Amino acid sequence: MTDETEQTAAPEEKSLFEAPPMGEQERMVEAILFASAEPVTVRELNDRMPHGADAAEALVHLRKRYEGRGVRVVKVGDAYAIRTAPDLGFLMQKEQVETRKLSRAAIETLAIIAYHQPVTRAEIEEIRGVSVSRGTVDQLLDMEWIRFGRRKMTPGRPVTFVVTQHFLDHFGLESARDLPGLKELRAAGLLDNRLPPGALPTTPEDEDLVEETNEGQSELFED
Amino acid sequence: MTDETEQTAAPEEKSLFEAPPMGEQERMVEAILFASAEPVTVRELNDRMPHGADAAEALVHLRKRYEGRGVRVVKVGDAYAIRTAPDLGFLMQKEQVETRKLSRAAIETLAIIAYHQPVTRAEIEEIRGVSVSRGTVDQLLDMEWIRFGRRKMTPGRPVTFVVTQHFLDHFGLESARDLPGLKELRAAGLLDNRLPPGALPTTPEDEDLVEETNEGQSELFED
Amino acid sequence: MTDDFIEKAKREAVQDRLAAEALIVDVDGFEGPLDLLLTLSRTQKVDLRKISILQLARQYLAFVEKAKQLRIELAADYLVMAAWLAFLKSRLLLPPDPEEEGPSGEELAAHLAFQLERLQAMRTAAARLMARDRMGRDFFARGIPEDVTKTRIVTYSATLLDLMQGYARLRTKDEFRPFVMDRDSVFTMEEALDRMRGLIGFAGQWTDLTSYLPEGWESDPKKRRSATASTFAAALQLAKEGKVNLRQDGTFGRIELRQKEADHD
Repeated sequence: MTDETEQTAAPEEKSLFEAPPMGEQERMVEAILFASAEPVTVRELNDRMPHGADAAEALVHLRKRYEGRGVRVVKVGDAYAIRTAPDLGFLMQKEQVETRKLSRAAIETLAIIAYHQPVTRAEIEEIRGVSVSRGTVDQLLDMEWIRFGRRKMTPGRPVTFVVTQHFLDHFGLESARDLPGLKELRAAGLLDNRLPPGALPTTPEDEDLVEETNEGQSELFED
Repeated sequence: MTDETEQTAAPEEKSLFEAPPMGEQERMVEAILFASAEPVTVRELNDRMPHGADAAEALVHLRKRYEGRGVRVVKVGDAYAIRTAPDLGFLMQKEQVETRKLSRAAIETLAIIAYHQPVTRAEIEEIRGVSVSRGTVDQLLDMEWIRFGRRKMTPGRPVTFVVTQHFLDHFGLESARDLPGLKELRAAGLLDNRLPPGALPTTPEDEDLVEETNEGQSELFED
Repeated sequence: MTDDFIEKAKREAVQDRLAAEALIVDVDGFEGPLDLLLTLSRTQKVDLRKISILQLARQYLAFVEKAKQLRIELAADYLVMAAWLAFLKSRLLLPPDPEEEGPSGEELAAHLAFQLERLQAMRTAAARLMARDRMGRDFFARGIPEDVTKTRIVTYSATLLDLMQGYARLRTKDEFRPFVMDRDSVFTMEEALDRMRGLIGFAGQWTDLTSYLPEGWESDPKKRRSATASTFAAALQLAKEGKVNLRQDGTFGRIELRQKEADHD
């Protein structure tokens, strides 16, 4: 993606119709990211910068500039934000926010959603072996760590859950692909949607379910 | 106080008891200023940084580092904060364009001005049968669809209104003369009631546009 | 040495018993039967992939048995799991019956092992996730965000059609009085009064009020209703003015009207 950007940037820079020099663009991206507590998408950056600016390229420069500094440019989903370097957290006692203590059920449910997304409530229950209480899901929704995803194309068209950009931001993840141990779990087949043997002969719906899950995952995890 | 700090900092750095290297101190100041919800004093910085650190000196380095960048370290009272560079303030504004339908009063007023220009407020009121609110005229002036024309050579020398080039551009008209007359409006099905013959002009009073001292107008309004 | 061994065995038995009781006391703390199974499986001290499901089933059933002895109420799903494990146990112990349909005991056991491994994997993943550097604890967002000031630019739009219709509306309003409702079938009191005043001079005799309805208003029910109401109101008005007398021979009877002067005749 970076290569692409650079390739397209070069001719654009030549035509240099209105776009400010790259150094200026970098300053602009810097100012916008500093000003915002929330991650800002490349699209939004381009929208706010003068016509012809290439926020993606400016970001590459800016990220490099902040390497090893007290704050860094981090990628959150398809957006960017400036965050303090994690090794300096000890200086920030004053800023530390008391995060709500999450129940074990909530933490497990969150992990299942993150690793299996998009995932239905029934699938969460199947994995945990207990019913998911409404409060647990509500709490995660309330914290904006999960949101509703697309409905599954299975009978009843159940809603699915996926994690949010806020979740990625909170846990310092560039994308859901960067979840710790994701590859190993997938390689071990532990993220497969394996149905109980013989419980039901594999009906077309079930095949759909499996396919859907894979699709959803590939969308989320494979660029 | 700064002097004092510097004086004590030197020997302390030599003793290299705990104080981190200046580069590290700069990172710390950077992170604290970034994350803090309020400007931070030097004293507070020192309190939060490891023993032996010299926030004042670190600040000098940091301020220099941000010179010419998209954000700068500024002094606010006796405290410090990171702020957007003043020349980039325009990036912190987002323009939201909202399109609204012009009110009926405004449309009618505009129509009268277009068909009868140059026209006085009293004349507009006579045609509309209601008084014209200041806001309506201001809005049309503000939109640059109408402007003041020459004063009428009648008692009181009232100001007149005419439509602008901008108006013509917006409505795709070459001139106000191109506005369809009532006959044409009826032919186009825009008027469905019968019209008493001769009661109304069939074309806009466009001659007036050229000649401001006009008979057509007096005929229309002064009877 | 033998004594030691026995001592040790005793001690372990006691420990096991205590552990089992602790499990039972904690039963509320378990997140369902699968969680309990996972906890029990740890006592086997082997990799989850090498777990003996048969042994696990025995442990679970023993646990449920113990709970019964202690008269602890177990939630239904624990009992369902117990029943299923009892079935699984028999499947695993008995030689496979070729007649029997459905999955083999091994298949069922393998799936249970998979479920346990998956749950364990999710727990580990959850722990790793929560142990990450987290925003608001280890790293921080901007403390003084500079809000983007949103300047709202309102543009008003109007089409040429709006303009022309607006003008047409104005220039023709004298003719069609757009705010007057459709009065095709309304005979106003003023109209009735006008009409009555003209006719009253001829009302020397008692005449039925309905005969005063204007021509063309008698048949259409809507028109008739309106004309009757206004004519009646006009008659009352005329009576008030002392111009006519009215009479009615009974409730809902005919209303008759006569010119007042006729009285004196």
